[in-house]
Amino acid sequence: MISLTLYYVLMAICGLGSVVAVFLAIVERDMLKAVLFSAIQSTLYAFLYYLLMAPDIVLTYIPVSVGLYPAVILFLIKKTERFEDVEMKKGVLWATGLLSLVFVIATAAVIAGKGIGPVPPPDVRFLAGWYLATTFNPRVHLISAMAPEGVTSIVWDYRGLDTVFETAVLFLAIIASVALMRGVEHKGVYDELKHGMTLIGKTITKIVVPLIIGVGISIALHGHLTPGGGFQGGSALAVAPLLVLVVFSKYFFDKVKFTKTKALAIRSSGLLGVGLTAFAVLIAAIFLHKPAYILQNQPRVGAPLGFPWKGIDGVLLGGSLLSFNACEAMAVCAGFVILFLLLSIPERYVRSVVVGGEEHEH
Amino acid sequence: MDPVTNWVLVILGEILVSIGVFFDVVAAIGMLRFPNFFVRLHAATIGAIGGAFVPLMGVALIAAGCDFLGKYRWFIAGAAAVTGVLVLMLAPVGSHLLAKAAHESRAAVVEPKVVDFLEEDKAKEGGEQ
Amino acid sequence: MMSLENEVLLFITIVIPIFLAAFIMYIVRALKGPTIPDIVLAVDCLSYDLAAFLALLSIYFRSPILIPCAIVLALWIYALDVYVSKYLMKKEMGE
Amino acid sequence: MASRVLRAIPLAILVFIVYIIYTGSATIYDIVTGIIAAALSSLLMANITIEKPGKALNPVRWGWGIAYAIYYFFVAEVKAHLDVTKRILSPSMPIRPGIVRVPYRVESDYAITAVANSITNTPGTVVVDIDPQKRLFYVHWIDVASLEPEECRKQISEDFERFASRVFDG
Repeated sequence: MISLTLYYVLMAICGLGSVVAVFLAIVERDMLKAVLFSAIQSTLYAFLYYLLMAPDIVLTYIPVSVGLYPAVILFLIKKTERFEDVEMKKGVLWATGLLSLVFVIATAAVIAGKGIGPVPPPDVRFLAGWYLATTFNPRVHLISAMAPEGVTSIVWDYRGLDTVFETAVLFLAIIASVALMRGVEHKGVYDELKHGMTLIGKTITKIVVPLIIGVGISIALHGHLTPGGGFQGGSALAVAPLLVLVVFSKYFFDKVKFTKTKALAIRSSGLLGVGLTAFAVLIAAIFLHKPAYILQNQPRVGAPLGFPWKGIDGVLLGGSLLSFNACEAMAVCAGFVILFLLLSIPERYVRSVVVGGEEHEH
Repeated sequence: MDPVTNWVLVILGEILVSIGVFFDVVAAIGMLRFPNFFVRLHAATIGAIGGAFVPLMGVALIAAGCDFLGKYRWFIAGAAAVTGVLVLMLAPVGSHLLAKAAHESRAAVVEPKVVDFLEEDKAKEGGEQ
Repeated sequence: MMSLENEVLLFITIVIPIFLAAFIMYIVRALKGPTIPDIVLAVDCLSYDLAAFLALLSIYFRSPILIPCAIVLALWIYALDVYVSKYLMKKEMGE
Repeated sequence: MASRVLRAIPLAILVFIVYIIYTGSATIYDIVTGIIAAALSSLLMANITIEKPGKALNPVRWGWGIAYAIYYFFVAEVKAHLDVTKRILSPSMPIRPGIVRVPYRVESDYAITAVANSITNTPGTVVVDIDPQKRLFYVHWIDVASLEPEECRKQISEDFERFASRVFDG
């Protein structure tokens, strides 16, 4: 069968390419080159996930590892040193290369020899079967999420509680960075000639940014129907302000009066939305004197209330999933904007504020 | 839609994809053969326009004609077309910004060259200041 | 006469190895460098090539839901271009 | 505020079309969310993106835009692609690269960008830098045929400028 062979050839090429890229990234002294090698590895991995039919993972992986991760590292390298002081010894380098080669060959041999047994194990299959049977199934309405997109349903409905906590952790990290940079306010006057990139870059960014916002909202609001969802849509949305930040410069945000405080307000209202959606059915039930659960989406046994799952012309709404996705997209996008606004403050200025403050206390 | 329209769309799309694949290979060969970064930019342009925009439009046409995909085929067609248009708009800006940065920071040298007026004009401005 | 479905699938099967050849050549250029703009340019081409490839594969696998990956890839690779050129050009990333 | 809404209209139409095409379906849900997305993004960006809303809705300009696209895709691109392909595949690789000055005469930002992107998107020429004061593009040309700025303009960008000024200028 030609297609299966092709499939394996594609996966093998991606795997090999990414191993070489990772090796080069580790031994490279120039940090900028190392970042780029890791971007190559990420691109190949994204393709690998695509071949494994995991579009949700691709949609999360690309923004994080091709977009945000290199951006954060580049912002940080700019503030520190680009070249590593210590050069790796020739012997260590060869040993690393040889070891990774041996590892790749050994793993390939084990897999080719059916060394990892029957995959996937039977009980995982049962779980998958359960999710597939119940994620969208009007006949068993009392245990179904009523949305056709499996990943979003599992994340926000079947295991909603830990997702809420994960979201909280991500935003605590952002709160920590805001707290760390408290008092560091930098404003400048935007100068069209001096700041930012060339005229061509600026004009195209002007046109592309609204389109990106449209596409990002589409990904977020169709998260219960097609791959995507709150995080994916939010991180696609975050490209827009990031492009503006890099192409137009930070001072452009000062000119249009978009401040960190506004981003914080958007993020907080997104977070509040997630919280409210989690409690919405419960709050309604209290007023109607009926039993209900936290994070309830559809009616359950003994808890008759639930979100609507069908629109006017029969289109699926996914109940609380839609609201969760929209709010999470807002929160994720604004969170990234805050992070990059903080990172883009000139290093000299930050140092003068932070170090100066400490000296003052002593 | 009737089968004839489907066939026409699919054949048109396949022609575009074939052209795209041809230029993609040409661009890849160019990326390997050309001597320096600035000349490779031209190979990259072929890769982005001939090798990505044209086949994406072809995929959009093929998908629009593939009725075995069901109503979701418009999803493929639409997303492929939007991606193609975005590539058409973004790829040149990407190469322009990269070229400017490479020239300004001297990360890549313009060698071999017949002439470099940008370098000369910059040197002149530097002398005047 | 051949059915439409078989014809499309056959065509894609023939095209995929050619895409793959270009794909491998781009990877070689990306890993070889030598300068930083070269690597970025090769990653660019690799991703645009990949975007077209992903769109084609989503027809081949008959799963339309796989397609949004292509657009996200194209957008973020442009962002990578912009970051790197900003890094090379300016003193501060926010400037 | 009124001018902002007025400016937002063409942008909102554009975003809405892209939204619907990208989504690939047009149920009531898609149309409602599409209108919300279009309104949000266009109101946010209107003052930055659009200067004169009347210009964007002028059918004559759209006609010229379509003519530009036809000329560009079926004449300019084909010629340039075949030329560079020949250079790549021929064993001796006949290239004479260099950076030349190309003056431009179009006025608005969008026209300049359209011309620059057209130049970059045709293989064989890449805009390396732009000097808005001297009104010059610095173009990396794979086969430098002339060092005279006016002669370069005639060979590289004159046709693009003729269309771009009719679409975007005035």
